[in-house]
Amino acid sequence: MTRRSETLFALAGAVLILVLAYAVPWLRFVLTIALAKGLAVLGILLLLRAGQVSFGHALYLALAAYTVAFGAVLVPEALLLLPAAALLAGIVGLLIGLFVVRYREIFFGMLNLALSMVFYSVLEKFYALTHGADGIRLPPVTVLGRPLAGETGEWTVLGIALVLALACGALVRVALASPLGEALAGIKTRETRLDFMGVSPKRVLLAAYVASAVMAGFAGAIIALTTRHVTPALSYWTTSGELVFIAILGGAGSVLGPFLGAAAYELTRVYAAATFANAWQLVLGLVLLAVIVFAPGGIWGMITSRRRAA
Amino acid sequence: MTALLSAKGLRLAFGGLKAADGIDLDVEAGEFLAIIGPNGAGKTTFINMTTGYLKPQGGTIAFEGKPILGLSPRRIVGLGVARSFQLPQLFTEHTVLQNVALAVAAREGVWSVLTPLLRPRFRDEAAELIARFGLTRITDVRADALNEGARKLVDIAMAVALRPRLLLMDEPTSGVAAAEKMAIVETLVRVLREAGVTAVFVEHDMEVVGRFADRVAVWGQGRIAALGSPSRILNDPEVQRTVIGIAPNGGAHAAA
Amino acid sequence: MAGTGRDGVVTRREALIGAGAAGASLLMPGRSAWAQGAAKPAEIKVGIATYLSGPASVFGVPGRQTAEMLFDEINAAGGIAGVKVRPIFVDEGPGVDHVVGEYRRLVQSEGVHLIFAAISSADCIACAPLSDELKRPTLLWDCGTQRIFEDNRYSYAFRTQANATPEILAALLYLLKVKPDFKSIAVINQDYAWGRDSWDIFRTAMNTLKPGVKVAAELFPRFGATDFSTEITRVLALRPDVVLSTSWGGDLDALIRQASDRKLFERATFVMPLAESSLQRVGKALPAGHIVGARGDHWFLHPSPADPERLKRFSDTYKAKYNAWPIYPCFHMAQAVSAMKAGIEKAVAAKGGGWPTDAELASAFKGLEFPSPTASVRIREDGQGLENQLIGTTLHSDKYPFPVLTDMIVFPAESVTTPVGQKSADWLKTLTPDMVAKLPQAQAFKS
Amino acid sequence: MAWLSENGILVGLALLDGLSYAAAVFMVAVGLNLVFGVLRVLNVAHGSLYAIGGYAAASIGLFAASLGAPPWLGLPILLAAAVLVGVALGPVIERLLLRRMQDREPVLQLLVTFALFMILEDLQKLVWGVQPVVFDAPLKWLGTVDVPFGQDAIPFTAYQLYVLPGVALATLAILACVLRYTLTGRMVVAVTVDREAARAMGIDAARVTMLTFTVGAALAALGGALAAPTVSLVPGVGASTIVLSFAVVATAGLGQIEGAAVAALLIGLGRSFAVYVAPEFEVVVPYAIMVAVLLFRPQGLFGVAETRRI
Repeated sequence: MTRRSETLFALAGAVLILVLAYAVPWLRFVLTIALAKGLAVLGILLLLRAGQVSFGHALYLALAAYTVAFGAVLVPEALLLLPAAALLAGIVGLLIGLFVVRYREIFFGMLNLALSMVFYSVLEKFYALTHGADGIRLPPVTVLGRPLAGETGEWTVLGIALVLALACGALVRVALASPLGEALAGIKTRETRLDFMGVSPKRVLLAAYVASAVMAGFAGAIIALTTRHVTPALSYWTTSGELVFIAILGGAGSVLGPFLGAAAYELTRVYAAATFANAWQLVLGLVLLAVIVFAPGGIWGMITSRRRAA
Repeated sequence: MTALLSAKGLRLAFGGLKAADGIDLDVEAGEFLAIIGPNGAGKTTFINMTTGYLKPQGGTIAFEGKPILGLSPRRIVGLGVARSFQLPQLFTEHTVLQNVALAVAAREGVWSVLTPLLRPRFRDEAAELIARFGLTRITDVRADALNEGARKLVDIAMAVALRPRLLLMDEPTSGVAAAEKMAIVETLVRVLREAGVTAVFVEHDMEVVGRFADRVAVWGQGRIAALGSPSRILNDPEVQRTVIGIAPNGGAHAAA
Repeated sequence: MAGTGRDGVVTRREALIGAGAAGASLLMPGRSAWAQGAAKPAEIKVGIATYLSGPASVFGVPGRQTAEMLFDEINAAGGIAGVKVRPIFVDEGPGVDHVVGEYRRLVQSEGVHLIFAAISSADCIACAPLSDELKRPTLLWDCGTQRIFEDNRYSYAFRTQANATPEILAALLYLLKVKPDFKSIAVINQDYAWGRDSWDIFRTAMNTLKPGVKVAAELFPRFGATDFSTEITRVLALRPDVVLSTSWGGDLDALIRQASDRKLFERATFVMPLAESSLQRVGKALPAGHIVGARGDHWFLHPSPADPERLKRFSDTYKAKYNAWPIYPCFHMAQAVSAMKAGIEKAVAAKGGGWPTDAELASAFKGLEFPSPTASVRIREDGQGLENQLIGTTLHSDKYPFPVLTDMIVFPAESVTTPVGQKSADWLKTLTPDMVAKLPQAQAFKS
Repeated sequence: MAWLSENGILVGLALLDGLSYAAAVFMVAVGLNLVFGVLRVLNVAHGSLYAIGGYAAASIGLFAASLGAPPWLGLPILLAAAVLVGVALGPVIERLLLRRMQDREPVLQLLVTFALFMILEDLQKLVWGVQPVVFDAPLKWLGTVDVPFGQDAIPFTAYQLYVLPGVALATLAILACVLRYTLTGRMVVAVTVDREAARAMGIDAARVTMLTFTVGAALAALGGALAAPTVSLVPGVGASTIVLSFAVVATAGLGQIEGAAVAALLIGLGRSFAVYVAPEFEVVVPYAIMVAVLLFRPQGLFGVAETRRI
């Protein structure tokens, strides 16, 4: 698919989100969460390009969400909290990245999982500070000095999420076609060759890893601003699994995939939960299975193959 | 004048097998040096040690007078030593153009994220290089769809794109159809001569060796058994018995 | 989700149609809060957040079953103020962000009139502010944390049961009464907020009422742990007089069985404020003589119910329908349903038969007193419910294949609940030992 | 001195607990590792098989007991139930799902098992409900053993002290012997080491895969069945088991049977000492051990470093 049609598709999607959010008020919340998760999955997509799967990116999600929750006590300004949370996620991503980029495949995935589970335990352990599984409620937050609350607040967060999604999507789109992005894809197929071309695959992967941590950080901050309540469950391994699930559901072929996947995932879950409250997991599992077996390119793959056929 | 590449007393054993047992070799700037010998003699090991993939247990290697022993492959490439592979190492999900362009980009530094890999400068240089190797018609073919001969050439083109001063090639013509072989080697030599690249290549085809090598080194059990001009070496009865004997008609080498 | 076209691939059009059909029911606009008022609804829709997946579904599913049973009963009797009721269940299993989303959907799409939320304290803490934001009356039906009404004030959220403070304090008072001379205690709690919070309450009150008790070990095995042999070995070696565990569900079952297998019950008196919910499952693996609570005055063999017929009907119907005696989440659900009924009827009466707005309904819950299966519960002005607490000692009887309770004490709600405007942590430090002397008489098991 | 002697005995007690815990962990992890070696898929649904094995064993055991079966029959029933689950589910899952996915990307294969996990998790809930299930006849029948502790004696169940470690040791020994000395076992090893080469040598890789997966499934079920007498089976028991087994497998080195034993031992003993020394870190122990091992041995304890072929 050409760059132009992808751009058009993205803009059409953004308009659709706004229309839906206007027409169906309760969807504002769901769509904001979907956009946030899409942002985090965009980072997963970067790592998937290198053939690596992280089962621990919920760590950055939770880290940023807690940063917002704790930071809001000191500085209740969302436009400062958001970049601060993402920055912190990036810094921690750099430190952890220096360690994990030495590993590949299952070891890479498992180390990420282990570290996120350690963080989960820490959140539970420092219970006097974090209230453990009960989580903490965000204090009132402002945007440009105005309180972030009520319907205006919901629109504001949705708007921020949408702008971030478009910006990060465009940036990742450009970066993937750049030498660095193509070298990243080279890690998947022939990592050693990169070394023999004078390029350090570890550093290339580290760059992608830090970027993915930053995007997961944005996602976590938006989730915190939307749900207004953060719990350690954000860093549990199933949350990380969910991100990978969304990546495959949406399709790894385009930066639109994560957002399509996240929207489909959230809506399927809400719909399944509303229809089969005690078997929604089963429905999600069947959907995932069907996508993998019949449409390995994910939703994005379905759309493009249809276009090609037409 | 010092040699471009100078190896002294290289030793490396895998268990009981001595892959390098005191190798001394100087490669002069501008020459084409062929390495021949039976399988298991340690020819590829020499390339692997020179390019930093294997670390010798003893000895020294210097490139342009600077010791390179213990440096990573990445650092050695940075100094101007590139290599190609016996089994082509291509980015299988990329096209030929992207593969070569990525090598061009690697030379220039890959740390730009806002401009595409196939920016005009990289694309033109890669396309030109591909044309010189006579591969223009497969420019946009994905690397995993190529035949062995084409893969081999793309593999070498990627090494050449790094603009090395020394190029080490591991069996550049194995797998290439016999009918095309000479033409391809002609191209290769022309390209390398134009670029002023010194070359060391492992080769089993004595016709290729005879036609293109300035010097020939014969490997045997981790040592250099003989070293000299092609005419002298290829006519040496001992070499004929041990090396050429097991590579009849040049090319398809029997199992050792 | 969508039909499959040729080649087994979902075509775009089909996918869109499928998604559209699937989405249609969800895209229905919700009932807006202000447009509603005098008009009597066709039915009263109640959103109920409960655990339908994960370990806490051992409470969530009985809660759901009770709701279904009682909603049917109400409808069979003509509904509330002539209007039928319909429950809409949502699963707490996926976590807070899911529940918060579902809360909005229930209000803005389903247009529910009331919400029952939730079992998890985290979900309650997140939903209570939403109730004010979306102005929908919300009954907190089962969560334990005392923080909700001590840290904040809400106009639309009410709790139809007690909270952790009275539930744990009652167990401690009972222990002080029946085993006043214990010297040391060990705790084995689940490693999450409830396990930590409940130990904090217990320890604070214990240090006030009986200073100098030695805490032999504080063990917090992982939530969902299945193997407690290390913890049990340690406690066996330390020989404390009392072992406290506020664990529940599979964790508590496993702990009781493993402690029983290794004779720990013979060496120490166990205090288990939530064990009423495990009695029927662990059966006589749990020996006689240990202290058991039920998070309220719930027990299907309650010694002094206000309305014995009501309790018997509730317990027998549940038993006949689901083949088990009701456990505390069933009672908590019954209280929420009863509060809903009483609240709506009060609001309708206040309007002289007209239908109340959301705000009018919410204000009806303030100060509401409604019957529970065993007694009655009053909602204080801060929204907190005042519920009695029943604690007893296990006894093996031939009539039941599991331990029953004897020497039961029913603690009056006012005596064990933190007063309005005070924080539990502070209030517990003001307790005086004479409160143990003033406890009501224990009542024995009557077969 | 008195402190030392008393604590010396405590260490002994911790050893006993750690050993039985390690045995339980090993039973789950060994099957996972075996399957990983041959299929190169980290089977997330392994946890579900564990849960189903436990539930099935408990159901069959309780049913047999209701028919008046003597308590000594409990142990054989556990074994039989495990084999039944393995034979019933293993080949079906392998043939219907995993075989179709063989040539797909590893992440897709992993997600297929994740989808399966979600489906089985709900199915298990629909079949066995949410109330904890237990079958402790074998444990009761075997009784307790008093371990001296100073003047005191600490009762341990014979089941925990003898049966769990015994079965684990037997499993280890049988697996090691089969893999080393039988033709089938060697074929399994050959496929583990190099699938293509094994195929070239004429080994029926498809059959080996099916066989291995069935054995792996039976081992998972056996792990669950052995847990049924002590553990209360509840929804979610599979999920917490699988993360722990992942940690064991990564620590062990992929495909390494002996490695799984050593890693399980490390984690079991580590956990039980943590309960004595620093109970608040008990939860983090498996991950800490895994990170520490991978720091010094990137391929796991017994993993063979794969030389990148060039």
